[in-house]
Amino acid sequence: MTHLTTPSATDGTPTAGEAAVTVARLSGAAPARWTWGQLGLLVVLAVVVLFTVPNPSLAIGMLIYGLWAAGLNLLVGYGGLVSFGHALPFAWGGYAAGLTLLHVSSSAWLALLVAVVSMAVLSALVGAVCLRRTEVYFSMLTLAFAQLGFFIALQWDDLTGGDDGLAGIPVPTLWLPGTTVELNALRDPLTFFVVTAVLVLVVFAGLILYTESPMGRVLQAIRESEERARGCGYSTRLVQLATFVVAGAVAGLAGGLFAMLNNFVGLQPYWLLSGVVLIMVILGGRSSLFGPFLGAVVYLLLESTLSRYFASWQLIVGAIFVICVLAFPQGLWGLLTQTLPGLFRKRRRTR
Amino acid sequence: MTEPILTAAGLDRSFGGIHAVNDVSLEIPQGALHAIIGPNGSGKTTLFNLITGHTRPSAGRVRFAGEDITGMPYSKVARKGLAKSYQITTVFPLLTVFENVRIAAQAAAHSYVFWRPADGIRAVVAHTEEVLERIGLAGERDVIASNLSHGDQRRLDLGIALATSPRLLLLDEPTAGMSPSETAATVELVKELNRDVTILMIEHKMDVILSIADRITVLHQGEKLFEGAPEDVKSHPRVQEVYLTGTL
Amino acid sequence: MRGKSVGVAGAVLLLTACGGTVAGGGGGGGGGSDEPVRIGVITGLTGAYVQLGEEQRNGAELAVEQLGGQIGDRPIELIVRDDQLKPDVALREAQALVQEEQVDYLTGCVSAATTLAVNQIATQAGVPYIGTCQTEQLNRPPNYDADLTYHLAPTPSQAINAGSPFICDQLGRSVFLLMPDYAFGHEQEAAYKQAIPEQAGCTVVGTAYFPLGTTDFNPYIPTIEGSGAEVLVFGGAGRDQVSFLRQVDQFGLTDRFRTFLSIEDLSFDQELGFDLIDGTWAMAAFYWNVEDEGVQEYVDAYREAYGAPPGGYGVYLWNAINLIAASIEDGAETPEEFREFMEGKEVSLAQGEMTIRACDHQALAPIVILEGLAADEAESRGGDGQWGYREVVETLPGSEDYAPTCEEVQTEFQRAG
Amino acid sequence: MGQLISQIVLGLVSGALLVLLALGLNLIFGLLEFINFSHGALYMVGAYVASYLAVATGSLWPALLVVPVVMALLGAGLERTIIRPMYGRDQVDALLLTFGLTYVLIEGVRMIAGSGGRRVSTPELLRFQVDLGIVRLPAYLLFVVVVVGLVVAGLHLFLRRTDVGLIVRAGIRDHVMIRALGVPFDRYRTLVFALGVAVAGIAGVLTGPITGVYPEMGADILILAFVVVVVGGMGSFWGAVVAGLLIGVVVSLTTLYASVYAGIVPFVLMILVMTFRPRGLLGAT
Repeated sequence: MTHLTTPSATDGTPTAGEAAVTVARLSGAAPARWTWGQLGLLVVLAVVVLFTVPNPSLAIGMLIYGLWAAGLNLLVGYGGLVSFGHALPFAWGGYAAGLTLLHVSSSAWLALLVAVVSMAVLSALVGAVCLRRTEVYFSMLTLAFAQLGFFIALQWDDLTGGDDGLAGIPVPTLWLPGTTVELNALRDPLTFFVVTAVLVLVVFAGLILYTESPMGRVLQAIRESEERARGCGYSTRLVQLATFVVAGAVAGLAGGLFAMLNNFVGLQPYWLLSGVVLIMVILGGRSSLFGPFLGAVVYLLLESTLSRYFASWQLIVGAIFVICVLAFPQGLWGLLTQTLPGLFRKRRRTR
Repeated sequence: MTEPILTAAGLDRSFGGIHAVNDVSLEIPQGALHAIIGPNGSGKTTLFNLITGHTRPSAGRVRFAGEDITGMPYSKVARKGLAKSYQITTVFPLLTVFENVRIAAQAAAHSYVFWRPADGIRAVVAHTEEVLERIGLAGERDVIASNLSHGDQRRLDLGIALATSPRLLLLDEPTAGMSPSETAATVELVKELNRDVTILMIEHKMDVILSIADRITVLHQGEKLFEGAPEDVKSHPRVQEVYLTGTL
Repeated sequence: MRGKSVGVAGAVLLLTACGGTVAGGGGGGGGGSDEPVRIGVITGLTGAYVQLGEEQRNGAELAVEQLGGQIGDRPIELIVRDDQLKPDVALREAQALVQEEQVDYLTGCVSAATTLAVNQIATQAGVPYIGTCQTEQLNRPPNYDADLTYHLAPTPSQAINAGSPFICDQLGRSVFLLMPDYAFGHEQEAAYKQAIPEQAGCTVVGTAYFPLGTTDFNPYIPTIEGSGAEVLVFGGAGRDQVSFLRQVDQFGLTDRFRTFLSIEDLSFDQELGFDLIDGTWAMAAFYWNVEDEGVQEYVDAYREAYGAPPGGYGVYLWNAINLIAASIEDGAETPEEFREFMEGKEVSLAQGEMTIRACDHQALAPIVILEGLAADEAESRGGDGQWGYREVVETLPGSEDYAPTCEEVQTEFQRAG
Repeated sequence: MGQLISQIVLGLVSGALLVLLALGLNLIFGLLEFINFSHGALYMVGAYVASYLAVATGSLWPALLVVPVVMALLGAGLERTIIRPMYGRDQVDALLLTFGLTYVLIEGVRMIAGSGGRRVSTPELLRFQVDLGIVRLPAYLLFVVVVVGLVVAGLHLFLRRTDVGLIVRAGIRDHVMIRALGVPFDRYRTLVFALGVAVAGIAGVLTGPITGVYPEMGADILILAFVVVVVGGMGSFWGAVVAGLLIGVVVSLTTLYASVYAGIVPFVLMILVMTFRPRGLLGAT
C-alpha cells in the first residue's frame, strides 16, 4: 500500500499510464534519419513554392512565416512551452528593421542585424519574467507581454505610425561579396525570393543543429521532466531562457524580412497574430522543425485560396485544427512520416 | 581518515508547527553504503529533500565534499556530484532509454553546448553505453522509456543518476514495487555500484537493508532514534519496538 | 500505378504553372483597345466591419453591372479580395492583385490601417489607388503619391468642420468628446478641438479615450455626467457604437445629453434599432434618403439589386468604378492620363455634387446631418418604417471651406520634403 | 470623493460579469485540469440562443431559464465527444483543441446568424434607473449583479453542501483517491463541464442587453476572464470572485484617471501578481 501516495508529489510528471497514452505523440515521430533530411525537404518545398505559387509575395511570405513557425516550435514542440505572444518578436523585428531602414541606412544586413540583436536582448528580458512559471501561466504571461507590446506600438505612434502602420520603408540594398542587389519584392521578386530562401535555409540548419546539440536535447528532456533534468545538474531555466531568446531572435529575423517584403509594418491585435502562427505549428506538427514550416505553407495556401470562394473559410481551418489535435497530434508531419508509411506497410502486408 | 563526504548537522524542518525533521545529524564517510529506515511519516523523504536542496531547512547545515550546500538549488547540488534516484520513478518518459542516460551523461562536460550535434560527442556516447551495460538495459537502448516494464524503469531511473558520475548517490527506495527477482538483481547492482560511489539510501525492505548496508540510521517521528551497524540495529530494543515489530 | 500517374500529373501541373510564378516573372499588362480593364478591390469581408466590406463589394459589382460589364469595347474584370482588416493580409492581397492579376486600378478599404498598406503597394507598383475610408493620412506624406493616390471618402476633419456648426448651434455649446484610442479617434479629437472653439461660445469641456475593443462603457459614465456638457460626441463605429448607445441609454443619459455620433452607417443602425437611435444625432457622408437625383438613382438601383437600401460605404466604390469608366471613355489609358482626368474633376455621382481637388486628390463631397427617429415617427414623417432610422436635417455641400487649404497642404508636403 | 465612489461601484458592477465567466472557467480547470479556451465562444453561443429565444417569446425572462439548460446539454455533449479524449494528455493539447473549437463555433454562428450583430432589448420591466445616493444605476445592471450574486452563492452552496459538490471538491484535490474509492468519476467530469458551460451561458444571456450580441463577443472578454483566473489563482473559487471584482474596479479607476491605459492595466496587474504571488492572490501554495 505504500504506493497510494498522491501523484502531486511527482512534480507533474505523467504517470506511466498517462504517458502510455501520449506515447503515440512522440515515439518515433521524428525518426533520426529525418533530422538532417529536413533540410533537404525544405529545399524541395522552397523549389515547389517557387514554381507553383502564382503570387510572388505569397511565395516569399510562406518562407518567412515558415521560419517564424519553425522558430516558435522550439518553444512549443521541443520545450513544451506554448507561447501565446509570439507575434511580439515578429512585430518587433519588423519595427526594428523598418526604422533602421527609414532612419539609419538602407543596408539590409544592418536592418536584419538590428532586428535580430535587439529582439534577442528584449527576449532575454521578457523571457526572464515569463519563465518564472511554466504551463498555462507561461502562456498567459507571454500573452500579457504581447498585449503590452501592442499597446506601446499603438500609443507611440510618432515612432511606429500607430494603427496606421509604419509606411514608406525604403527598398533595402543587400551587400554581397563583389556586388550589391536591391531587394525590391515587387519589381524583382525572384531575387528577393532567392535571398530569403538562402537566409531561411541557413537559419533553419542552425535550428536543426540547436535541437540536436546537447543544449537542445536538454530542452527536450526538460519538457519530459524538469525535476529530473535539474537532478542531472542542469539549470533548466537557463536552457529555457536561451531557447526563448533563440526563438525570439528567429521571429525577429522573420519580422525584419517581412517588413522588407512589404516596405510596411502594420499593426493588428497581437493575440490574433500569435494564434495564427500557433495554428501553423500545430497544423504542421510539433515534433519536427520542418512540420511547422509545412504548416505555414499549407495554412497560407488555404487562406489565400479558400477565402476567395468561401467567406467562412476559418470554419474549415478551425475544424481541421480540432481534428488535428484529436486524431493527428503530430499534424501533417506525423501524417507524412508515420500514418502514411504505416498505411502503405499494411497494404503491402495484406497483399 | 578523510573528511566525510556528507555531513548534516542539526537539520530541522517543520511544516505548520509539525516537526517533519527534528535536529537530525548525519555523517557519511567516503565509500559508505548508508541506509535510512523508519516507518511512514518518519521524515526520511524530507531529510533527503533537505540534503538535495528541494526543501530549505529551518535550522542546521549540510556540507557536501567539504562545501556548505545548505539551501543551494537542486541543480547546483547535483552539479557538485550528488545524484538522486526517485521513489516514484522519474525518467524522461518519451525519450529513448539511450537518450535518457545520454542526457545525464553529457551533463558533466557538455551542459550548454549548442554548436555541435550531441550524438557526435564520442566520450558521452561511450559513457552512456557503459552505464547502459552496467544497469543491464543495453538491449533496450532504443525503446521509449515509458514503454519499459516497471522494474526496468526503476533501473533506468538509477542509471540516469549513475550517468552523472556522482560522488554520492541518494537512492529513495530503489526496490519499491519490484518483484523478488527484480529486487535481487537491484540489490546486486547497488552492491556493485558501491565499489566506486558512496551511497545513501532509504529502504523499506528490511532484508535488503540488512544484507547490504554497512551503517543504518533509524528515524522515528522526525528524530534520529538510533544509528549503528546492521547487527546492532537488529538487536536494539527501541528499534524493534517502534519499527521491526509488525512490519516484517 | 496510381502513384505514378499522380506524380506525372503533378509534374505537368508544375510545368504549366510556371507561367505566373516567382520563377516565371511578370507578363505584359498595359491597356490595348480591347484588353480588359482590371480593377482590384480590397476590402474587409471578414472581421469586425464585414457589413461595410460587403457593402463595398456590392457597390462595385453594381457599378460594373450598370456599365454592362464593359467600358467602350473593353470588358471590366473586377477582382474582389478580403483583407480581413489585417494590414499584412491587405499587403499580400494587394501584391497578388498587382503581380498576379496585373490590375490597372486598385480601390476599396474600410479601415485606415489597410488603406495605407494597399496604397504602399500601389505606389510601388505604379498602379492608381482610390482610397475609400475615412483617414487623414492617405493623401498626406509619406503616403501620398501625387501620381497615383486618390481619396474619395471625406477625411474626419472635413466631416467635423462641416458638422461642428450644427453641433454648437442646434445641440448645445458645451461638448464632451468620447473617442476611440487609435488613429481615427485621435484625428477626430484634433479636428473637434479645432472646429468647436471656432463656433461662438462653444467649448470642448472634456475628452476621454476608450481602448480598442471596449465593450464596457459603464466606467465612463461618471466622467461624462460630471463634465457638465450638453452634447456628448461619440467617435466610435460599429460594435463600439452599439455597446456605447445601449449603455448610455440604460443609464438614461440619452435623455439628459444630446448624443451626437461622429460616424453613421445603415448597418450599425440596423443593430441599434429605432429605440436607441431615437433622440440621437449623427453625421455621414451619405444617407440613403438624401434628396438628390444622383443619390436616388443609386439607391433605387441598389435596392433593386440587393433588396435593401445601401449604407454609406458602397457608394465610394460605385463612384470609384464610375470615375474609372468615365476616364477611360475620355481616352485616359495610363496612370498619368488618369491623373489628368481626375484632378479638379467636378461630377455628380451617387453622393451628389463632388469635386476632386488637384492639390491633394481629396474628394469634396456633401456631408449630411441626421436626426434619429422613433419607429412611429419614421412612418409619420413619410419615411420608411423599416429602414428610415434617420431624417436628413441638413446637407452641407462639398466645399474647400471644410478642408485645409491647398496652401496649407503644400507647406505640409514641403516640410516633409 | 463622490465620483471616486461611484467609479468603484461601477467597477464592481462591470467586474460581476467577469466573475461569472471566470468562475465557469475555473470550475472546469479546477476539477478537470482542463483549460477551456472555447469558454468565450460558448458564452457567445449562449448569448445567441438567448437572442433568438427573446425574439420568439418577446421577452428575455424565458432565456434566463432555458439557456443554462441548453448550454449544459451542449457542454455535456462536447465533453462526451471531443473533450474526453484530451484527459491525460498535455494541458497544451486541451488548450489547442478548444482554440480550434473557438474558430468553429464563431464561424458556425456567423454562417447561421450572419456576421452582423443581433439586438437584445433590455427587459421592459427594468428600463429605469435606481438612485443609490452617490450613483444612479440602471435597474438592469443591478439585476445583473443580483443574478451573479445568486449564481456565485448557488455554486458555493453546491460545492460545499451537496454530496456531488463534496466529491467534486475532493476530486479537485486528488483524482486517484476518488477513483480508488469507486466513484464514477467520469460522470462527475461531464457534470462539471456542463455546469461550467451553463454558467458561461448565463453570462451570455445577461450580456445581451448591455453590448448586443455578435460573433466575436467572446474573444476579448475571454482573455480578460483568463487574466482574472490567473490573478485570482487557478482553481480557486473565491480567487476568481475577488480578482474579477478587483479587475473591474482597477479598470474603472484607470478609466477615470488615465482612460488610455484602461485596456492594458489588467495585463500589467497580471504580470505584477505573477511576479510577486506566482500562485495568484488566493491560489493554493
